[in-house]
Amino acid sequence: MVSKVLVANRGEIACRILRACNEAGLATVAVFAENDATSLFVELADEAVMLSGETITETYLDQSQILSIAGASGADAIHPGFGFLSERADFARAVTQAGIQWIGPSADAIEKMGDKMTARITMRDAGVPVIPGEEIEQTDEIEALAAIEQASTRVGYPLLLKASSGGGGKGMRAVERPEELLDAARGARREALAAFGDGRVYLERLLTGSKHVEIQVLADRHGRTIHLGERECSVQRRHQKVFEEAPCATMTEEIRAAMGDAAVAAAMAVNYEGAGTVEFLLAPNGEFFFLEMNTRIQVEHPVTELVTGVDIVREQLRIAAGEPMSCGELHIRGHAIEVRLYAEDASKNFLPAIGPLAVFIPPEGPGIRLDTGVRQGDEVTPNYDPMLAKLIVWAPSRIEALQRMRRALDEFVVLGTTTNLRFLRELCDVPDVIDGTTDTTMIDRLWPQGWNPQVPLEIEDAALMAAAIGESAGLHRRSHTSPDAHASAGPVSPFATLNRRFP
Amino acid sequence: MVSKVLVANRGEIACRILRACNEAGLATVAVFAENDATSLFVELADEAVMLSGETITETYLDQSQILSIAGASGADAIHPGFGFLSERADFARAVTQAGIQWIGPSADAIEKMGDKMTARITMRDAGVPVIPGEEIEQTDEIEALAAIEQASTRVGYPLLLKASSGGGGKGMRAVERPEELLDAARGARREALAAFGDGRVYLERLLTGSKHVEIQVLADRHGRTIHLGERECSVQRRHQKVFEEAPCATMTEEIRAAMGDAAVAAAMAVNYEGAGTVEFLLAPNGEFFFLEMNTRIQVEHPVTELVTGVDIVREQLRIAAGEPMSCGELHIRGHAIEVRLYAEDASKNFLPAIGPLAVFIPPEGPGIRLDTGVRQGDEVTPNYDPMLAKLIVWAPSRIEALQRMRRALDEFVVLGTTTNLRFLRELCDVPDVIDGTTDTTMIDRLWPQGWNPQVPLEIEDAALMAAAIGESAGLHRRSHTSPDAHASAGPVSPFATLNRRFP
Amino acid sequence: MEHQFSGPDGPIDVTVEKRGDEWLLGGRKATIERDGRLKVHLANGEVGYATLAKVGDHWWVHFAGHTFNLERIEPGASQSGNDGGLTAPMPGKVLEVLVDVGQTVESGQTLMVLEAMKMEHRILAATPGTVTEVFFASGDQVQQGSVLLAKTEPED
Amino acid sequence: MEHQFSGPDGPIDVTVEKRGDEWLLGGRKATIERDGRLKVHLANGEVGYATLAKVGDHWWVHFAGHTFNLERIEPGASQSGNDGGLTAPMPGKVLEVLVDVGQTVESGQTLMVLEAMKMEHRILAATPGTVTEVFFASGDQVQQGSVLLAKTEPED
Repeated sequence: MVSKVLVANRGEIACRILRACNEAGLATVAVFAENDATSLFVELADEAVMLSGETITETYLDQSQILSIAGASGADAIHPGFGFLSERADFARAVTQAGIQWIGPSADAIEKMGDKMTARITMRDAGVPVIPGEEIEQTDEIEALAAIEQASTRVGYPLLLKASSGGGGKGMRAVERPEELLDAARGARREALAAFGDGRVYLERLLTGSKHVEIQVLADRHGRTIHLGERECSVQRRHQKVFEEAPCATMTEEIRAAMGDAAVAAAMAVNYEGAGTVEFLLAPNGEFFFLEMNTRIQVEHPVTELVTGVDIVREQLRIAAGEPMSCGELHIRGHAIEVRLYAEDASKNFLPAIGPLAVFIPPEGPGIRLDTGVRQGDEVTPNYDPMLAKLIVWAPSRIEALQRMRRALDEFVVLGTTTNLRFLRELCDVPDVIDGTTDTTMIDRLWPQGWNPQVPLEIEDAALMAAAIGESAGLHRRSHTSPDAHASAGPVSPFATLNRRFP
Repeated sequence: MVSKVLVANRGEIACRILRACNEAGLATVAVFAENDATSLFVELADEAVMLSGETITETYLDQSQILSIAGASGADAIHPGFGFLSERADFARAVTQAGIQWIGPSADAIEKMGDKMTARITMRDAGVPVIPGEEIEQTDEIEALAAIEQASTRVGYPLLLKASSGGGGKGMRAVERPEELLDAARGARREALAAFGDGRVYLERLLTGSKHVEIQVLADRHGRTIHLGERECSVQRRHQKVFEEAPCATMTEEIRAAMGDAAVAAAMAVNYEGAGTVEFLLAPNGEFFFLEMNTRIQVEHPVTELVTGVDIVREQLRIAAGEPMSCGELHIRGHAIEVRLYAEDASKNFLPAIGPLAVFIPPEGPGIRLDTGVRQGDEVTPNYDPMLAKLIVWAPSRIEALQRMRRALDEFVVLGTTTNLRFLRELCDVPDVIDGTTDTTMIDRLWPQGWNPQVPLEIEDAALMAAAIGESAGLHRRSHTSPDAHASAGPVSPFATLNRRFP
Repeated sequence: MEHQFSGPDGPIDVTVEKRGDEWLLGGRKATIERDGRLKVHLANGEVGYATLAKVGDHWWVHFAGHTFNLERIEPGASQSGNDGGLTAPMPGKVLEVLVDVGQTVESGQTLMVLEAMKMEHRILAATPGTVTEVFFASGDQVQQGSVLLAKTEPED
Repeated sequence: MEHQFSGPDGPIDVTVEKRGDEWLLGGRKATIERDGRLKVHLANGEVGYATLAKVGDHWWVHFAGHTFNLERIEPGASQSGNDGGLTAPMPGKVLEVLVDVGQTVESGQTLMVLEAMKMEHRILAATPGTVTEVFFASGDQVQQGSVLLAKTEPED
């Protein structure tokens, strides 16, 4: 039985989970750092307890503090969301040992999937295809380098070195030629050791032109492990997804069935419970290979919810309460696309931006879902991830979904903080996106010198005119939060070629 | 071919249509009365042309003015939305004769369905069950009354007198006993003559305890006429729907198939084209009877869109352009509920209210759709229908949809104008609504003395405290639109028993 | 700080106290959030957020899913404007104004005629007095609760 | 009315004219809507709505799906604050302030050290001068574009 859920997270995913709990009739507890005291998720919770401490480590990552708040508030379950403590096996174990229901898989499953080499071996044993490559178990530097050198001849070039404890591109090196191998290996090991306290790396053949395709799985305690079809998330910048969709435009029924079976086998191999995602590389020839498993809810889960009609977070709550899942057979309907709205300057290599959300007007109308943790008047600070919102559209077909996304992005107004809105809007017009032939290198391929907005001259001129009228007429819609002029000055103008005189 | 659509409507349905056109790549023209110059729908259109004139008759109902704007702007299609000119056969005919595509059925179909007696006869001939009753063709008062008296003995009591040109309850009388018949008939005829210039009435047996269930149909020029399942709209106040859902909670596959077939037969009997709705009364024993056909898009179309995955407005555009419908076989998934947010005082017999929308914050999160034509800062005036928005939720099951609707209504904040928000919220807790055993008399049955909100004392006290703090601290968030204090004073306090002193 | 709001059975007095950043009333306390919202701690320990807007003399408050419209009574203001029947009972249009500023009127005299919901409504003087202000002219739209005219009250 | 905004290649002068309720610039005209938005008629006959917000000296404008951040140059203001390199190149934290108000500095002298995106950035004086203001202290968070210090410019 679960009756009161502590959400050990913040921002949009905390809002998502708190609303799901509210709808399920469960009481909720939010925990928040002092700089989140006026954030939306704090308002949505029945109770909210402030975490003492300054840094993320002292607040959202402080396991014992969160556990003691759970105990004091009488929470009988903890939902970790994504990021933060969501994939910390030690936390899952401590929560369970405290007699509190962990909303996620067992600590054991998290551990097996968290160590990428163990995951590869487990998957291979379960008959799930992995990228051709070799694990290097040696921890001693000299022994490891020798083993890497030997393995490289069997794996072949180009190849990838990856940290076993890695993630997000850290401890990763692409190696084109044998003579680059040793330097790359030393660098990857050094970086991995520094970042994760574990220098172990493994080798994988480098597969170019592939798609990132992942399968959503759900498993309950009543013997049911199912998959909810795939998402394609090939469009990435700096190893971070920005544009996600379901289904994958080039998917066939055969590949979906095979990939789904592999994902279910992967989950069953670690006695998985709850919601998880098995990530694959899908090569142009239809071959696919296990990449890793995320043992938590994912940022892009809404696209699957929209095409399958399954409320994944609600199912997580059901499964954690020991109930059987409520969803029936897989039935994919229409097409869903998600874009991530980041506070960042896409024209400056996606540099994070901060500032007030002086105006924040999301688009409206049918087929649009917005998952966000912010509202007009909030301040974007450098303390956390710069994702402001996820804009998700659904339509009967992929072409209509893209049309809807264009319309929605055109309607979306965010002022006071630089965002990637225009970058997302232009993505919708990229031929590869229109054709569904995206792969993981698309952004680098399209904009090798970096992206810059294409702004028609007449639009620029109208904007300058508007600003001049605003100044003349005193239309000072200042933000609540930043009365102090110089403290809230945003980043500099995003456009590149302004050198005119009016009229 | 259609390339530029004039939307001859306003408010939320104009926004809905304009966005659909935009997504379909069609150029748009809005027409607006002067008091709508700053309304949202005007902003959403590519072009907007002001209608001269003061009253509704001089603006949104002025056929020749709208036709000449269509001509001048180069619009090659007109979408009438609902209300206004949407069921005027003469307008449909004039549009067609001007060489402009009418987005709707033929003038002939509108006429056949618009005259309720003709519709009854047409339906009976097509094998569609109609409510037992008799048409009275006589127009002369004395002859008509005599015919009514004779017919009444065959129809039986209680019975309903209805105007053949009627709608919205005008010219309608329930008759319980024979001695009331003649007075009621004279009254119904007089009212009908005054309202529609046509005194003809017909008799129907009065079926109590029935549900209002309607079937959405779509028909294209390629020989396909299909139905998209049913909506239940039994919950009505003053003959106006407030709570609509799909599917109907008590529907069986057999009744749906039979009702769907009847609706398709009804549409085919008048060579229907486009989107339409066939309304039925569904008796507790499973018998159903044709009520009328609405030859246009309906307010409550979104619930069908959410459960079937069909974008009905987009299909209207396709059909009008001569393309085949894009939707496949009927597949109903999950449950959708719509509530209509009205500017009205539910505790005063739903008296319309006006005022500024000083604060208008819709709910957010998964499974929520808001169709609206207003935004914060707008003014609600007595010029038009008081519907502010339609809040629609979807969830995998009916119980989850109701839970979501409760959560959404609790999050919705509207200040400055009295709305029926709380009434809608309490509807979600009514046992008949929870059980799905709603019928058309539910609101009158539940609240024979009128509805009043149930406000916990502690909540009332907190509100008074908040107002006092607001005044003390000078938190004057005044609306843009109403600097003038007495002009924007809203209706008086909705609560009934405040007579305390604090502290 | 003391404020008066009008209730159906007469004025309600509300006295809030401020200590530091906290406002107090009975067992409740409240703080003002950055965005102008009010965080209210109820006497039973529960927490909620109130959204406020002031429109004319009315405070609109949304709290815990309920919406309130609280008319504040200006200190020292005469109540006749509200209690003397000189407000519009519903939204509508002014058909006729039958009095001028400065005119002396009898109790029961018709001051103004409104059309609302397709019916005529007569605004009558509850007490004798002198008309001091007429806020609307024939043809104007009025909102429910709008004060239509002001007049002096009889001396006690 | 003339206003100056900073562009990447120097200031841009914009002169708008007002006639009645209409604002004019080139073939464009614009009117201010009730909600503070601007209705803009482009030279090509198309119409759009601009949403505006002023944050500090920056005008943010959303128009036709594009967002602009236009820094207004105060009439008569020295441009050194922006062009002299005394602004934060990205969001970050002040690690060290190496100068005081009134202090004379040489060209190239380090004035402040920032930490941003896990790297150190040194803010250098582009020209010799005297520090007239220091806006942040060690430990403060700064935003991209924030003016960090002000100093006098060399006389011509």
